[in-house]
Amino acid sequence: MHDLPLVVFTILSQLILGGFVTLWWIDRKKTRISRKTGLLISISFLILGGVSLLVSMLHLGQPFFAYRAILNFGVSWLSREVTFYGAFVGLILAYTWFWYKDDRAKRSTIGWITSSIGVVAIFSSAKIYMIPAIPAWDGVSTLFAFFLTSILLGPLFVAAILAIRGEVNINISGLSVLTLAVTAVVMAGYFSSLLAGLPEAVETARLTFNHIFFWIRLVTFAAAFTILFLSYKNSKWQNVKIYSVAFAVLLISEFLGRVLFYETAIHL
Amino acid sequence: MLADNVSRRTFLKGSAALSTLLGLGAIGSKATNGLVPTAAAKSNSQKQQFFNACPRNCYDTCSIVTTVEDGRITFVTGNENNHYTKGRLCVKGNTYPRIVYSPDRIKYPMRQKGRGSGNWERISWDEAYTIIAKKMLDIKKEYGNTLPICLNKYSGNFNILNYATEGMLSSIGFTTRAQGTPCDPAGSDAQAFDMGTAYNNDPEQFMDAEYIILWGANPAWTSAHSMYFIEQAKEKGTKLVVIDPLITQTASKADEYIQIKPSTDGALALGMIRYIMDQHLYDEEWVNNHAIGFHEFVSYVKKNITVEWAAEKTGVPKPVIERIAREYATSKPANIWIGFGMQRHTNGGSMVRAIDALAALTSNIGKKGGGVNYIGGETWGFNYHTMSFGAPEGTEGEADRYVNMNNFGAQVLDAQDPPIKMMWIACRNPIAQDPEPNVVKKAFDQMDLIVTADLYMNQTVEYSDIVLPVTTPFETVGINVSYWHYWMNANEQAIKPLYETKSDLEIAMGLSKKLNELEAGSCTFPVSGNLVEWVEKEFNDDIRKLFGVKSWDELRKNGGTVKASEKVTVAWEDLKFRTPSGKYEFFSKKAVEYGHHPLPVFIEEYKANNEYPIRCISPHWKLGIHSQFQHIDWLGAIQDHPFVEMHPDLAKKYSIRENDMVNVRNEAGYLTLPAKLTKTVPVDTVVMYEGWWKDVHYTENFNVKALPSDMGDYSKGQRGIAFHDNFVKIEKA
Amino acid sequence: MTITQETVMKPEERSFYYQLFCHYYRGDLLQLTRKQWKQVVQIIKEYQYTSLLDEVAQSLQVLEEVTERNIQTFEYDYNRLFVGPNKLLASPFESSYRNYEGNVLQQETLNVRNFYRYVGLQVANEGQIPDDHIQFELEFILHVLSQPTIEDHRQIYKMFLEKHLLQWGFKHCELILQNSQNPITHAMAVILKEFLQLEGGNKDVS
Amino acid sequence: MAKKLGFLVNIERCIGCHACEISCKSFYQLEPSMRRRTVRELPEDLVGSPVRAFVSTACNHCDEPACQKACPVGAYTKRDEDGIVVHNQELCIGCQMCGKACPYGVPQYNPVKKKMDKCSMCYDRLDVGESPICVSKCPMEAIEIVDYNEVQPSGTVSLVPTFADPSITHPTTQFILPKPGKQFRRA
Repeated sequence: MHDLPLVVFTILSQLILGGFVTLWWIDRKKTRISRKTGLLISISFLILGGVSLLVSMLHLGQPFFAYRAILNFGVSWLSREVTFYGAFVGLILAYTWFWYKDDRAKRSTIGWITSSIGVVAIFSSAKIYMIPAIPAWDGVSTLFAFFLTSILLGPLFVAAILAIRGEVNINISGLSVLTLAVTAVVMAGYFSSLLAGLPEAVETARLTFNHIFFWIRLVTFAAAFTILFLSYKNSKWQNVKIYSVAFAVLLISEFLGRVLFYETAIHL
Repeated sequence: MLADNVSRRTFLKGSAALSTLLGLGAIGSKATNGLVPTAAAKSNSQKQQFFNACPRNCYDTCSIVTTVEDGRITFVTGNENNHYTKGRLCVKGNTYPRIVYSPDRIKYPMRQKGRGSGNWERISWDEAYTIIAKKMLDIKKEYGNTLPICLNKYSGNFNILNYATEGMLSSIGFTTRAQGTPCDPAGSDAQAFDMGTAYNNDPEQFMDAEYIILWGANPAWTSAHSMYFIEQAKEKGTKLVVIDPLITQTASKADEYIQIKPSTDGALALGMIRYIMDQHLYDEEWVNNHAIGFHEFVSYVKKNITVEWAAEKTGVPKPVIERIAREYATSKPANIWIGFGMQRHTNGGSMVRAIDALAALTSNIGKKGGGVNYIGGETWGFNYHTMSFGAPEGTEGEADRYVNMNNFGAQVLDAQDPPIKMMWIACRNPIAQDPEPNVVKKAFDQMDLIVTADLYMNQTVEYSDIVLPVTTPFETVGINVSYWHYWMNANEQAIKPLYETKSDLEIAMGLSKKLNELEAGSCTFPVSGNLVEWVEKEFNDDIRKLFGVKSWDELRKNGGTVKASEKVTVAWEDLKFRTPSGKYEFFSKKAVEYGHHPLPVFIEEYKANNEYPIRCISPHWKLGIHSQFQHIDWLGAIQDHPFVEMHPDLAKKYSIRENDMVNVRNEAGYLTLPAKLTKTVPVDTVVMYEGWWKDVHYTENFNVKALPSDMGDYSKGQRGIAFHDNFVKIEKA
Repeated sequence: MTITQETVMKPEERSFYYQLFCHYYRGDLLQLTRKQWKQVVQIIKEYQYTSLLDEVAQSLQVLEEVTERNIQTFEYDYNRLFVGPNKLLASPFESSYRNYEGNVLQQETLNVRNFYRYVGLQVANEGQIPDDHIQFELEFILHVLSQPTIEDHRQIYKMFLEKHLLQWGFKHCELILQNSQNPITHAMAVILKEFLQLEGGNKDVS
Repeated sequence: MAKKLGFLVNIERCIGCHACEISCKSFYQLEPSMRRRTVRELPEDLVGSPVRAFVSTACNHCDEPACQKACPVGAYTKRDEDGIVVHNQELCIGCQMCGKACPYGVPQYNPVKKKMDKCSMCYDRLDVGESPICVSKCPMEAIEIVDYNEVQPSGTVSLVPTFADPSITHPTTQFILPKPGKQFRRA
């Protein structure tokens, strides 16, 4: 699939943002995270960030000239995305440095800036796709979808690692269940608006419903919801396995959803 | 020629051993086949422009300007000096760079071991000439004459110098020739009976017409440059009527489109004539002074034709026939263009005579902007010097023997005393283009030697023993005129011929040389000569006077194109017809001589039978000319597969949906191709476009029978083919 | 297998291969008998690089064991691949691999011509046969290699190889391997491919 | 005042012959799949009774080009003097966002150059007083360049069936729709 690099990049970047904010938030709240674990998570973001940047370049015809992509900052959302996302990953590096230095105050400040820049980066990322030429993309649902992916995957990722490290047992399932519910509502609204929209939008809906990925996504979505709901209700279900499984299932679900996002886009 | 000594010094044992083994010197020693020291300063890298002439079998016969840089073509476009081409080429002409520089051209003379096997070996020109010449001489020895040698050459390249192939074969004695044409014969005979010959007005005069009827013609696809003038005329107020069984691209542009039942055009013309006679809208002075047989014609019409009958026959409502008749008769000048498709019926010639009569009695013939325009040949009066050498002294026999090009396979098989043993094919792809290709293949099987000269691999080359690589127009010299417009175009050599390609004329000279080497005096064709000298020999005083240009060289130096004197551009302006009577002949004794009714009468159309109820029309396709161009990938990117057009209502009857594969079948054969549903074709007819052979194992001719049209033998020697009286059944594949 | 720095050929070995393939593409090997093919293999085997590569060794064995039938169909297959009259299955012209839609005599051809001109050479029938036929490219390299008197002859050799032959040679070999119906054309393509691989050295030339 | 150049495509004249498309391709020596101008078949019931109708389109040189907004490297510029939207292939990094953002899908990815490509209205020809290839090579003279600041031709439309809403990018291309003729079809 031609847009695969973009699928990987958007999912990764959104995961990193959600994860980063989660880490920063927990750390800021004076919850004890050991230096080693903090560093580990922070470095994992850095690695994922690097991977995401490399993958995104695969989408270019001229990857060696990717740096030029910031030239049209004044006009192009893609330029802004590249700039802000680049800054975001750069700031994660600084943030990581202060984990290494174990300087919590500086971490907190830098984390705050990083998070804001990250949010702007993902906002820019969504704006790239909100174009009238592709009716299925041209709406706030794209914005919702991107940030909901962040909120779904990021915190779970961090929770899973924290659980693995056996450090802090944060109850993330409440947030996740809520996000999943919101996602379900957004999806329902999205498809009904597609069906009521331009012929190209209707075609997107038709393609989506006829696509096996859509049904796998629904099933994985329901499975994740069930697991997380049980986890929310029952503290026994708040452990490494559950978080890891839920994360994996949701990652698949989101990935397939994003594949569909690109695959079923019908140009005017 | 490379410094051999240096090479030898450097090559150690392996290289030396290899050279010894191969019996060759070191690489570089073969001057003609390798790198040599630079002869001169780097070739001229400046932009040069040359004039070329599109030589295809096409109304438009364009004048081309070719841009050459570093000895290679970088752009090919129309010549602005030619007011018909107007500096613009059709879509096909725009693909010429690809045609010249495709790596898939036939590059060398080659011999096939086993016809159709695909096992080819490369031979030199000398070997090719030797094989061919020996076979010719053997045949002459065995049969005492050269009649077993058959030439099948037609319209792939109308460069006047290309008649060298005919000339070369005439220079060895009498041979068998594929005679006739699948193109225009019935209509040309009709016009020959009526007026002495087919002669059309300059198409630029569409601009002068008050009223235009395009009768079974689709210039939007087959003559884009004419379509320009028609559209311009329409925009300034000329009414454009299109009569056609199909809503063609041209019909889509008409002010009024009349869908007629196929093969009933004569009935429509006669119905209009009846109305014009009844209403006294005809030119009495004209028919009395410039025509004969009008009274006989009137009595035929009054006795046999009514407008009601015409309406019934043609499917065109009576009020429409009457209105069109009145409009046509009262607009001056009114112009009719009769397309070739209309006469490809068993009653085609007589239908053209009826339309001619319509134009005659309204005195539209001989008028600028008017006319009953079909085809013309007024500008073709060259010397045909390449055909002027005659048989060698002591040749047995009296004349060439003819087989009908339109029933080629069967007639070749039938030919006896002597049988046909060798075939020369040039400018033609008979296995793709002839009706009943399987019979043609059978005829090929009977040959001892089949030689084909062509540019690209095609079905006929696949089935040949020897293939000779030929040049594109850009690699040779020539002169071209049109059977439609009145321009003469020079063709300069713009680039060197690629690989070992040669023009038909060069091949003729080469073969003659070999024949004379093997048997002195066996061929009268010159064995050498400069192409420019050859082309200059085509000019005579009539041509010089007609075009006001002294020579080919003068033509090429002055814009590459020139239009004939205004005098000839209005057909029959002097009303001196070339009939036996010197007048327009409503009543033609010549027609009777050829077995026809003397008058333009209606002949019943060929009808479908119950088993094959659907008419199958195979018109020309916009992205090709016959089997040429359609295999070019630039055009393949626009349309990459053939299809059959059918009306949605017909498709529904057979549960066929868009793009479903459909079997189109009759007694002659079948083919399977995807359906394209369109309301532009009538419900009882399917349409397949002619000339598609790329990537399929059939052509549309697989179910075309060699059914003759009614006329053609007077002016062309043989009757035409009723291509469009082809009936089929269809089924979902 | 991976090619290491050590496997770089001796100059005379390199020249020999250029000579061999130049002959091949000139059609000089079409007339060889079985016995002569054996001899060719013997000559090749004297060089070390063949022993380094399994694939080449296998191909040489194929050449050693060609049958009369193989030799008979060799020319037909060779023509189907490189000569015609059919649509070529493995065009021997550089430009048909590199420019828009595979036309011959395009800008790439002129670039090749400039190389020839630079050392004072040209194709004998320039303008008639595209200068970038593999036969000429091979001959050009052979010439440059054998002329130490040419200024910068190493650089010219390297540049030409990188800018031209290696740019399309592999694709060409691939097409032969895909379409070959004869063991000889197949074996020669394997040997050429491996030879070009070696010429490409450690550089990542695709 | 600056010019506002745009194509005027006369569908009434267009015979769907593809000469514009192929002459452009030949002149610019574009790769096989590349088209700076394309001829498309229109629905056959366009004017009511069935006809064969085609429309030829290239870049619409929009007033508000979506390609320009999408391009991260600023490879697109709209020329001040005449409004031609020019793509600078030197700068292009082949991200293909312009192709997605253009409602007409005009910028095409060139798989050989690995960059985008689109019609430049042959500005270099216009600059020296020659007309664009498609304009000068259409056998029907169905394509023109018009300065829409100078003339406002009557009876033209900016929307033809199957086309994107012009309010998105304000394309400068205008079309002359075919006028329906009379038809007498057999029952």
